[in-house]
Amino acid sequence: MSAESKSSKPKVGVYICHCGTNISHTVDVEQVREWAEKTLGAEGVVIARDYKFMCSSLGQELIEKDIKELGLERVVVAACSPHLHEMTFRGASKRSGLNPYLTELASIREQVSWVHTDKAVATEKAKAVVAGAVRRVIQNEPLEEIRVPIHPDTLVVGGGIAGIQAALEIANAGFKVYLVEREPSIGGHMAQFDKTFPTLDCAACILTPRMFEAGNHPNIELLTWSEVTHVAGYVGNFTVTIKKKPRYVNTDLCTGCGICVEKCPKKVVDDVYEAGLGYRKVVYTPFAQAVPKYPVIDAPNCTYFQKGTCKACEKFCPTNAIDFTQKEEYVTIQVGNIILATGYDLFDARRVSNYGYGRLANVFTSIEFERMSNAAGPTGGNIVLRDGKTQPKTVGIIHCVGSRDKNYNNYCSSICCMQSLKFAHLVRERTGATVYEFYIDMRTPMKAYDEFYQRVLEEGTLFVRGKVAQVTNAARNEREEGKLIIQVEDTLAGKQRRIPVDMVILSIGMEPRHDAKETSHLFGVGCSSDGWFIEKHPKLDPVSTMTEGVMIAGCATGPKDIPASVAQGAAAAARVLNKIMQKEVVLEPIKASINEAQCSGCRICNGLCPFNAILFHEDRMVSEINPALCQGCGTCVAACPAGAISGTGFSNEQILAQIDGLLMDVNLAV
Amino acid sequence: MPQADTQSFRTALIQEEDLSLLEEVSMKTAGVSHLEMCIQCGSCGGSCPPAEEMDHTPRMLFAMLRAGMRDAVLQSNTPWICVSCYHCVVRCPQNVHITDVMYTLKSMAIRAKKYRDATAPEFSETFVDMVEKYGRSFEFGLATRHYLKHAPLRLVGMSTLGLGMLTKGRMSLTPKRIKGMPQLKAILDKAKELELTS
Amino acid sequence: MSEKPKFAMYWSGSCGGCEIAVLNIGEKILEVDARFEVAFWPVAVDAKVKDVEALPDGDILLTLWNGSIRNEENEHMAHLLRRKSKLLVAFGSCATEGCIPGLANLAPLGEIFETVYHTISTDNPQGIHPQPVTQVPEGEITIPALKDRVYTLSQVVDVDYYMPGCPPESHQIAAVLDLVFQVLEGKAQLPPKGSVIGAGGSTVCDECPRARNVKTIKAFRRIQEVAPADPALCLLEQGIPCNGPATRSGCDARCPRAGAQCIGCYGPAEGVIDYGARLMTAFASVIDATEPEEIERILDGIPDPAGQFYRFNLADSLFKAGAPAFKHNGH
Amino acid sequence: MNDYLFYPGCSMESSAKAYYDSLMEIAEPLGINLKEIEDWNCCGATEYVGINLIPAYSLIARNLALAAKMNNGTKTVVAPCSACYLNLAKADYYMAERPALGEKVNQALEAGGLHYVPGTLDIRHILDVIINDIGLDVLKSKVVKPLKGLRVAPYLGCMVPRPDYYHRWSDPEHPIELEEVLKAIGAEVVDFPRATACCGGHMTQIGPETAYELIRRLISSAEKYKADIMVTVCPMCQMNIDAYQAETNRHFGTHYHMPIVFFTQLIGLALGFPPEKLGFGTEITSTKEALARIGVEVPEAVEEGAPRRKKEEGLPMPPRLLKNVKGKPRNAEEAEQ
Amino acid sequence: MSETFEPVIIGFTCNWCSYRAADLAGTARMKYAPNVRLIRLMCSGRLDPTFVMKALASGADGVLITGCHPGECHYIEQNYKALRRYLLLRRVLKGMGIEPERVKLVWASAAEGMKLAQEINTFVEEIRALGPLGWNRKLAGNGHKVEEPALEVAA
Repeated sequence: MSAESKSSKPKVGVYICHCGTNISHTVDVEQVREWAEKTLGAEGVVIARDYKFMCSSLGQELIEKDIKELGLERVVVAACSPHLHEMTFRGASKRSGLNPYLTELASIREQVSWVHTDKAVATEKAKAVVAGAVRRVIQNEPLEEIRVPIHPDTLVVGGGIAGIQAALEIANAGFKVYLVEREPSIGGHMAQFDKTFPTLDCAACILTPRMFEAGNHPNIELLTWSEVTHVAGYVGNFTVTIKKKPRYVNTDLCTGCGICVEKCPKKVVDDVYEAGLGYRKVVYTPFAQAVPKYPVIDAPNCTYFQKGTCKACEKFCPTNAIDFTQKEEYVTIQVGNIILATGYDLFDARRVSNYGYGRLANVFTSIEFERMSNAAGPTGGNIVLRDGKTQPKTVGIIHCVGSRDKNYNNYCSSICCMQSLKFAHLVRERTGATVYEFYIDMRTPMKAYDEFYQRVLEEGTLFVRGKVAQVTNAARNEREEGKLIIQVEDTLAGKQRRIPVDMVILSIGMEPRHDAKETSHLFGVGCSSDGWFIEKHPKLDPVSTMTEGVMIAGCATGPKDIPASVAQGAAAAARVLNKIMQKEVVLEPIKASINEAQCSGCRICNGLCPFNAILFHEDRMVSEINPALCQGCGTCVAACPAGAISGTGFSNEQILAQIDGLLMDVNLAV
Repeated sequence: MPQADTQSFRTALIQEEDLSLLEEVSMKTAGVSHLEMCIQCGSCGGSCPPAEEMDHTPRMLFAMLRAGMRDAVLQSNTPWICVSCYHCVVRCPQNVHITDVMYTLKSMAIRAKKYRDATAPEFSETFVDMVEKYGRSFEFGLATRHYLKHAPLRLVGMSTLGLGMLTKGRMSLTPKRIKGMPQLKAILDKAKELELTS
Repeated sequence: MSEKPKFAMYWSGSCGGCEIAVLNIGEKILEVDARFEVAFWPVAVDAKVKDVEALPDGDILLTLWNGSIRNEENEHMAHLLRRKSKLLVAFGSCATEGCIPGLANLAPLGEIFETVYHTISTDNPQGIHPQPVTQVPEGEITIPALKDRVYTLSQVVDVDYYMPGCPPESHQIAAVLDLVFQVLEGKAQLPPKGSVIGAGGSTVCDECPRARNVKTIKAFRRIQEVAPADPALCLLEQGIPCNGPATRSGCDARCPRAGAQCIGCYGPAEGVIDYGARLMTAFASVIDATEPEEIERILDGIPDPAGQFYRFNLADSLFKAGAPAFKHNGH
Repeated sequence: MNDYLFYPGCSMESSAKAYYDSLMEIAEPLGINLKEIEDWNCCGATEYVGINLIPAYSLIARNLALAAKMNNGTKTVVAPCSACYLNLAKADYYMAERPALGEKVNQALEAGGLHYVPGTLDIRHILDVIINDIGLDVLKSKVVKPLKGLRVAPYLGCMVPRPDYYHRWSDPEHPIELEEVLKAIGAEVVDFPRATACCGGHMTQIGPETAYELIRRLISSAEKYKADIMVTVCPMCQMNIDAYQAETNRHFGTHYHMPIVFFTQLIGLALGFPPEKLGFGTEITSTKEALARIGVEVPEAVEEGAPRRKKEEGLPMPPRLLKNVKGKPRNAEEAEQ
Repeated sequence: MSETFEPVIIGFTCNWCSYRAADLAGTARMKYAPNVRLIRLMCSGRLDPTFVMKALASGADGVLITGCHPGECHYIEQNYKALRRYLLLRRVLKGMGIEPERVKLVWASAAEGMKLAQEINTFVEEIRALGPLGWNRKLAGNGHKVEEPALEVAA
């Protein structure tokens, strides 16, 4: 008592590709063709042809001609992977008036001729694959592409260089952008840096104009000190809720004069912008060129919020902009596309206890050094030891801290080599100290990078190839007394060395944001086990995600340097712009739908959709699928106990028929 | 040490490369050695407290394993200098079970009779003899037998210490023997048999 | 000598509950008598097989067949009644999907005989072991040999309609008879051949009054372990493996209403190929765990998976039987 | 009372008697009930593995099998000796990681009518038990004579915190456990950078020069940090530093005098047991002078290492990381098929 | 074909990872056993136990289910559903006296062509070791005598 497949037998055409000799050298194409015509005749195959290159225009014309003349209702092309030419042959069918979704591509190259050697066996498998495709295509339904209108506004999450770049590209094209940043100012990590490799131009000098432009752009609405809390909808029509944390400063009145900061009596360590190396007031702007210029009050540390007294800032504010009564508020916006440029966190160097960071005073992290070497930083650009005055005479820079290490992060953080070379240069330039670089492999692949390596070599930096074993203060002799000793195997000299230095800089790697998983769920993008966001295709589609309308850029997808991040920001923007210009998006019609009559409202499916496409109607006690939200994974189809959910493109009928086809030979044997 | 080095490389040049060596060592090592994963970073050689005494740093030894320099590797004193401090193991970025590989190399050197200095191997063997005889280690027997063989002079210097240990009841003149010796013997015999077949 | 259309009902491999269910329709049974000539109904009237054989083919209008095809006699009768009837209805779970007798397909025949005739629970002093053919002084006596496994009616003969349920609900039987009467009066059309009659198109949840929410299951428990189960809340949400979600509606959710989980006697919903598959995929999908160990721990709450998912449907499932049933098959 | 299976190890009956005696004394008050594994055998130290793999692991596994058979309601084995602890833990771990090895070892065990399923037992070091099962609070509560003024260098050595297969220790190189125990009994713990450095192990026997240098590094830095006494958890460490100190001095022409005792001996003192019951006096390098100091005020020591955050001048330091989760769970393909 | 039993295996692949892994194995010309015939689904979450049973009941000797690694599903978390169904399905198969090892779940990312090829080879060998399932022949009941069981017990 099962309704397996329809009885009607539509006319099927089968086309087998030689792919030059790629297929024909291991598959007897002619034999398959003959077999298809004979054996599959009963299945409805009215014509079977083979051709050198089916994908060539001539090959395609062959199909188009048959569709018109023989009135084919289904087409099977046995050639390469559908990921390569599905579109091509669907196009051919379309041109000759056959619904493109009535054409199936059977992969007998990637799955047969290229991976098997025995011709007889390969030919048999090819037959099975073709039989499967034929049985399946008979069950195919004509489908129409789904078109969704695109809202022209865009949300960019993350105000680092990648996010700023993306926002500017779109804004300059004349479309509205909401730029959300959770810190009080945009700028991201780049704003913390002093110089940028390999050109050594000052980060602030090149970043500040961009920040300013973004801050004052008529098409960009800045939402700093804010976080996205909820995302609903789908490509072209997202509804996003954003939490604006209280600044306790009325931005309408504030002029950014900075008197409040000046008068605030309380100083705390600045763990964010100064990377814990410096202090800031409790009411503060992270740095001088901050955009927007308005300060924020750090409530948890504010004396007024703790004890109810002080209010110094309020007293001295010339425009009465201080407002302790502010509460967090939620704004809801409509956007058509989203760009995630949420950036990275830095590896916690304390975890590598043998390098002594946090225990040995004069071990610094790369980000600490960036601040130290920054003229606007805590030491005014002076490179000094933890005591704040002494200049180091010898400095050791250690690469790959927390990277390329199965104990921490397995991947290469890609920027550390160049960053370390930059440090070596700065140290020599500013202190004339002897500098050692400890590296496993020197990785300087991009434009002008290796030249920079050459330059640093030339400057006399001493390179030691070896992963440092430990940094210790346990001296073995007078020479080591009072120094930090870097113990390492010089793998090129083949001996263990103990090198006493005054200062150690750990080139710490990049890590996914600590809350990357939550973010990925919030926006419905994939997240690798490391925690980096997953591209739709690592090579060919690096700024798109599996969720239509959500793009990714910058270090959120993995370690990158500034040029790469900027490029990705621009690329993501281009993607968004092309969607906006299309006015509407076309979605693959692979969707699930529920047959209300058969749905008993058991709600098994309700929790299964990560894209929240399934809603439940309490009144009618049935579930329904929002086709625009549905991504077509088919999980609900497979889960419905009543068989009430069906999926287009990959229906039960199609798959069961394909199974039958693939096993045809087995059953003929019985 | 450089002397030993050139020495070993020369021998390596003469004999042809034995590319099965790396895998052999890996297979003979307890646990999953990850030996093939070594990226030659040197964190082991850097970590090693007695590295100065070694003919080759562990890293270099692994490179030689890859190069199939069987004799050179088995003649190296490196495994015998290893103090089993596990610094290299916890620091290795590739989770190579370095200390265990050293044990493997020792046993291979013993079986192939390639070691240069017999002190260490014979100390181990003496120790094991005691254990196989009594089921417990027997420090007095071990020390005396060992010193008599390898450092008679040192024995004299040590006698005060030995005496001290004895008088303070920290060393006993008679070995302790476990009840289950036959059982232990049966187990070890079977184990040795398996060792050969494996 | 009457022009009344002929009616038949037959009882093969089953418990007989279906016969009772028919009688449960009350006075409507009189209408059956009034409208039909009962040609053959061993439980109700005395008629012999030879009488049926004597009838011209297709002479019986309506035959309700209850019971599975367990032995050669069942098969023989199925073919006979098929030939003699215009409409052959697979009546009840045994006929439609094998039902409890179908569970015999989990074991090899030999084992079944062992259990029935030679285990401690059996009083069989002479160790009698029935044979298809037995020689006795009086001559040779035969009993119908068992088939290799239990078949559903439609697996041996062509079936016009299917009426699920163990047994079919009396009100559904009445409704079906009413339909037949109306057809006889030309007031109604017969449903298309092969349809399921006397049942709904959806599943039990459709008729179940219990409140339900998005499901996340942390543990499966037998109903007796949940004391007391919330009377107003979906049983599955309480971790009780209720087969309702996958079971065809029509019984008016009798068991869930009575506080017991549905065990699935009405079989799969419309168009479903394998009842058990639907049910297990539904259960598995809503398990609230991602770690294999954790999932396994939760699944331990279903001690007898095959029984849980194929209690009624085994003989009609894709596998039709468990591997042991084929053991003696030379495979 | 917490019940444990006890694997003393050979040295506890000889060179480390002091360890054994003191442990036995403090076990009762701390509520540690140790049931010795019947007829246990030597773990093979670091010697047997260097000769024969399967026999070495079979030798260890016999103890595991015996322990698993014992029934005093616990599956936790406690070993005080570092090498024993590591060998037992390692065998248990590798037998699982490398099923081929586990199988062979069990084949060997069968010959003795034994069998061991890796993972059955929980193998732990006595320090781990005292700090995590008993707890510092209980320990503190039992202290009657805090070791105020005694400057101790906590010396954990190698094989307890490393390789740490089960991530039990706060850090493989700079763990805080021993330090905390010593603080709990009122001792003054010096910032000892070589807390987990190597004592030379068996090199004292087979390559004394190598060992002397390692011993020198330890005692010299202990002295540099003005420690009155070193405290260890390992018989081998104690033996090397205590018994070979004289030789080391002779070798380098130095005059170090750095006594070393077992942490259980100091706990014993703090719990009010008389020194003689705790095995004091059996050490070669006398502890008289050091112990005489207990209760005597010691001058403020030099602040080594980091200035803390509070200090306004200079640059701030990051806070110290307490529990270091080193290593990621090994994934399937790493385990051998 | 030859004396050695050549199992027929149906493989289900996820459009985003394992199917691409198969493509990669192809483009890299990696050679693997020809016994597996692949079906492309959008996601392992689409896998309905019905498909597996259908394949086994229709003559396949084993079924290979493949999907993205946990945490890397292109539909975020649907492969976990596949995992749960797979674990339950195996229990049901066991209950029916069918070796659960005939169904295997393997994670393979789009980059793991080599891994997929190896897994296929391993699985083919595992199934070869288990021998034919031949359910289609069982159902066809060919060569089966009805009285046989009764006799065999009597004897």
